[in-house]
Amino acid sequence: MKRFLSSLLVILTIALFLAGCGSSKKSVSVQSGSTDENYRGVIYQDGLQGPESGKPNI
Amino acid sequence: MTNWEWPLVFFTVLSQMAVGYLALVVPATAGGKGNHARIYLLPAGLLAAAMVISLAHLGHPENAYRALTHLGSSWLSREVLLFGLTFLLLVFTILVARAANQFLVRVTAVLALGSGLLGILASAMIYVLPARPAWNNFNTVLTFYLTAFLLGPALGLFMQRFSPGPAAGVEGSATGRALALLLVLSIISSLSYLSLLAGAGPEARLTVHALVASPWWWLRVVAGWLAPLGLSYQLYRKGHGSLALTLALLILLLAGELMGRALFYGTAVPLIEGLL
Amino acid sequence: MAYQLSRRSFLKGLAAGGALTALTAYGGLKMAPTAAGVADGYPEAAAGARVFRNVCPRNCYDTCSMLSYVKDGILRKVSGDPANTFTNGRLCVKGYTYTRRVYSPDRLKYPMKQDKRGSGRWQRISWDEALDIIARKILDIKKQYGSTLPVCLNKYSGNFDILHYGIEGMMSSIGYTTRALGTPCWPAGIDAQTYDFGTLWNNDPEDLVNSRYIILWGVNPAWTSVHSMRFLYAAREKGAKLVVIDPVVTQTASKADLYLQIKPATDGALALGMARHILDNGWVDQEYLKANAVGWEEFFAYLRREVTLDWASKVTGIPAGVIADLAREYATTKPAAIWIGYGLQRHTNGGQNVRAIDALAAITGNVGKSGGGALYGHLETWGFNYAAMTMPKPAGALGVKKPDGTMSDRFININNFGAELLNVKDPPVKMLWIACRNPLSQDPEPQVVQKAFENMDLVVTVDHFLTRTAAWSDIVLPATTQFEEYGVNASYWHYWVGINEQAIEPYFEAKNDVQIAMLLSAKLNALEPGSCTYPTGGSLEELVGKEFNQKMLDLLGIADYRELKQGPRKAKLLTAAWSDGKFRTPSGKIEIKSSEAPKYGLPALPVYVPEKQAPPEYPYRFITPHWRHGLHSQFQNIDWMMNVSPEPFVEIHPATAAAKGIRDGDWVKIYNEIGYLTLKARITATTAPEILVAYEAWYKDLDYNLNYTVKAVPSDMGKKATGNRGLAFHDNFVNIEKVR
Amino acid sequence: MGKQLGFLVDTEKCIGCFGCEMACKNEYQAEVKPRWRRVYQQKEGNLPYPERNFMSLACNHCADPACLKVCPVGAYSKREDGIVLHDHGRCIGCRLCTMACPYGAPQYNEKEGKVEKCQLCYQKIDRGEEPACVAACPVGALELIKDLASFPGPGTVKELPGFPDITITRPSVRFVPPRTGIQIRRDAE
Repeated sequence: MKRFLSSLLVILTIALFLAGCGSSKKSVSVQSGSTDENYRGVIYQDGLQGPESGKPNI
Repeated sequence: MTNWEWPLVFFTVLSQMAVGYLALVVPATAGGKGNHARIYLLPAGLLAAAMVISLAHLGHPENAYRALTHLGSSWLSREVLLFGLTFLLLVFTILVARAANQFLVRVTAVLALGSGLLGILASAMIYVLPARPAWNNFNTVLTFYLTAFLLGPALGLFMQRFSPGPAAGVEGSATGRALALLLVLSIISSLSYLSLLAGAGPEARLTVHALVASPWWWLRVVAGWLAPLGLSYQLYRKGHGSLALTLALLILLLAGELMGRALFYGTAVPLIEGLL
Repeated sequence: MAYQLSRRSFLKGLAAGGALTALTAYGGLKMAPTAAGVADGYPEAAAGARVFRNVCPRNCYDTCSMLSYVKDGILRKVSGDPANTFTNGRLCVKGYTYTRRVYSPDRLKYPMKQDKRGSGRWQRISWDEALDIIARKILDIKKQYGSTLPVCLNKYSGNFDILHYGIEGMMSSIGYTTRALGTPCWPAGIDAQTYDFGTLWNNDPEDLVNSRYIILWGVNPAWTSVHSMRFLYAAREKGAKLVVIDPVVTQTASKADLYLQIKPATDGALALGMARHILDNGWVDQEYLKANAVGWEEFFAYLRREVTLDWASKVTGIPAGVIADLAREYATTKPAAIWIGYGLQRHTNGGQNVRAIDALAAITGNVGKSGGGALYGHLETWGFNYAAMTMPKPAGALGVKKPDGTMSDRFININNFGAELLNVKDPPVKMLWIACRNPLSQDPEPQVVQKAFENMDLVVTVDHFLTRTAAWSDIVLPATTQFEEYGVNASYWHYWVGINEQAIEPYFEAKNDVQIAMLLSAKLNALEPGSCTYPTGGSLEELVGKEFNQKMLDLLGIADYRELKQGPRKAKLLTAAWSDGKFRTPSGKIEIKSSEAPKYGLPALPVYVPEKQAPPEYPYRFITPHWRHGLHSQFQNIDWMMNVSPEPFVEIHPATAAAKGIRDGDWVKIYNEIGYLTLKARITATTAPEILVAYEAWYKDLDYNLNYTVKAVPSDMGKKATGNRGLAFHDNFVNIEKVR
Repeated sequence: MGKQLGFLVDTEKCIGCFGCEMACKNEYQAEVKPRWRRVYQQKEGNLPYPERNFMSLACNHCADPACLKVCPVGAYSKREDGIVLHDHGRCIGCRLCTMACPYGAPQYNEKEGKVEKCQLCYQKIDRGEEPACVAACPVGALELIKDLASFPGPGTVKELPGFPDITITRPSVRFVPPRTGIQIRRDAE
């Protein structure tokens, strides 16, 4: 009987642990930011070809 | 998933345990034997605790008395009345038990039991609401009574091992068999309940999904049904369980019913969610 | 039975924000005992509430005439002003949150100084201390660089009240400075209409009811101009057909009789395809063209030479038969109106596409007709004096030398603010003044703007909230809302002009831009007499009076500006723009072949300029339109709004979602080479498979800024009328992956 | 039986602008969380095309209100004109009505410890005015039905897909169903 109870206790502990894991899902949040820390933009110029021509702003 | 409603979980489970315990001890003491005052103190205390806990659910507990004022159509009013009556009858029983008027004791005890059993019905009917498909069926009533009839005998069995007293009739083998049967019934009714919901509307299906996806549901199945089933089978076979076994049985069943009740409140998807 | 929730919870709300106690403590507002009986659903005047006239000054088509209800010095509620027949006594979801904006616990109360930019270590300072820091910095700069050119102003559309141009006036009054020039919103379309008609001028939108066929082209009034919907519905009830052309099934598209899902930025091809079909079938209004237009023969030659229905179908993704039907219905159902949205011109070929649509309206004779028109916007009711803005320079001020020997301010492109701010030299910009604007949230490439901030000695931001920009400033100054100041407002859509009365005392120590200018002027002159020409006295109401000239008064049919206190007035303009046939182009006619466009390196004819294509590594077009619950970075942060719209999301087509293994509610990352965004996915077929849609907004306590992925790519037009080209916001390409 | 007031929700006109919901908050300067009126987006799957259609719902002032029946303190009453009133003073915050209402109309206010809901601006009705939400709708998609019994309602329906079963409480709301235009879509088969 004692062994039965102790094994039962072990099972319960495992079940509780699993339940705990299941209920606390990894949390992701809304985030935004830069992917290139060195990006300094582009200077667009009218004289160059095309409407979106420009040179890197280094 | 809306709210776990812990005050309601404890209130309903504890009040049902109290009535289940009464259902066990009232017939057993019908012969007039035993210390009634001591026996009825436990259910009276449990019921009082349950009702005090239920106040925590209210936004304005100081005005809880007003809940008695709409008996005409409110099951909640009726529930408060019936459990209040049960408690008063138990107190009265304890008081007259000292005066040793056995007939009066028996009458008031039986009345308390009757009022308590009706109180469970009122409790259940509160939740039989078309707006909550998961509740709006016979399962709610069945579940509430099953809680009473599982926890009552388990409590009785434990109390007898803990402090062997005059309230006999809590025979190990028979109780074990009864609990095992009730647990099997719980599992079967729960399975049929889930299939019923799965076949019902979209909100009911959401409840099924929430239940099956919840780790607490599976913990409840293992700890509240399967493990106690094993224990009660042991009890039935051996006819006499140790204090540890009866305690384990009580704790497992109580934990299982509490978890089950929390899921009952937490996963009842309202009809309006169908719009979201 | 007394249902007293309203007042009690209102006051509790105030108290919750810590305002109630603070208000009494600082004496900013007088609080009456709480016994007053406004419980019964605000029987406004009967309960003793005073009613004031206000105008919503936000950057919006509708510019609502409002009423504010004030009791015991507290703004109790707001409503629409029924005197305005366009806004019709109704506000929008944003307008109804105003009490929560005014009394938001998040609102800036005092001037504050930050330890280190972005550190969040703010310290309350007095106005005097704040102005002292600012004035000394200006004088230091002048000493070190010989001019105030290192002082730069970035102000735009957060508050379009005319008095707020006082902040430009303040800059002028200290000398020549650097200015962020241009408009991010609509310049390509403005220039397109300027080339075609001489300027932008739409029919009175209330005239839409007279239309029998309405094409809503790249515009979503159901979200951005809710009051226009009433006129569209009224036209429909009289038999008009509503057509929506948009790459996504917008809210307006969902209400249309016919919706065409066009490939983004190909609107010009659709207009040209329609024009060719109209030409082939003889539905052209020759008489109208002969009398009112030039260059149409060359345009027709171009159509015959290079445009076919099949070509248009291939470019736009719309079946040729549908284009033919649309062309027939549009050309033969008169009058027919086209409302050209600002969304469709936010492309590298946006202005050119608008010109093609203008030409379509012209060749069918729909321009200058009631119920017709190529509606885009107008500035006809904006002829104020701009007295608050027009200030003389202090003696000896130096600026940028122009070829003719005179001097001017230095201009940098508001639409590429970050890169240009980093790039500008001789002298560099060392001090920034930001008013009515939130560039770190709303500019493309906010990461570059933030880098540019690092070069500054001092950044001053005037705002209501600690916005992303304010949080990266050295000093923030609390601004008043329109309920706390006088002002006057016009719309760029409807014809109404209204006065804005001060209804309540300023919140804590908030001040109006003009008052700030006056205080700064006093401080500068105390430190260095003659260093600032801005007047230091006069009430805001007086300044409102100074904004009116005779032409403006005549237009509104009033003798004195005070008459506007009786209600807003509708300008006596032509109901149908251009119905007098007096176009303001060099030729005086509709220039389908523009004489001005080639001067800006643009085609003279509204020929098709191919749309920008997605690069292979970033195959999804990321469209970022305006949001229902906000206006740019305004309103979404208010508690009532957060309650109904708690989090942002990206709309993904089911086919794309399936291909990427994304389910509804999953977290996804949107990214390209410059930035990223992580948010929840919403699967919906309202978008197209290659288009992702998320809405620009500033959510309270959420790190949400979709502009991190948006490059400052210019649109094709804007240089002529607004000083700088616009932004091709919707030519933005990204990739997407599931995060979890 | 007296007359019954009700709401007409024209989902053909409704643009889901949330103006009604926010106008309600503005009128009563209500707490942040409870939504006496709430705008629901209809599911795409319920419509022939992927569209944005909405249902603006408040308390439906039902002919047979569930809230009134279950309330243990009798806080609910029905006026002669059919408005279902909630007596805020009497409420003890048991929340049973929030569970029983099929429409989620009564909502718990955590700060007050009580339930609250749309009262159909009864003070305004008594003054002969329109409810705040109706008066705020910029497109006329929300109307007050003066008497439901004599409401002819050609082209109106009692329920729309997703709307909770109307036999439970017989809600006093009618709908104009959404119109379906023609969509020329690029993802069409």
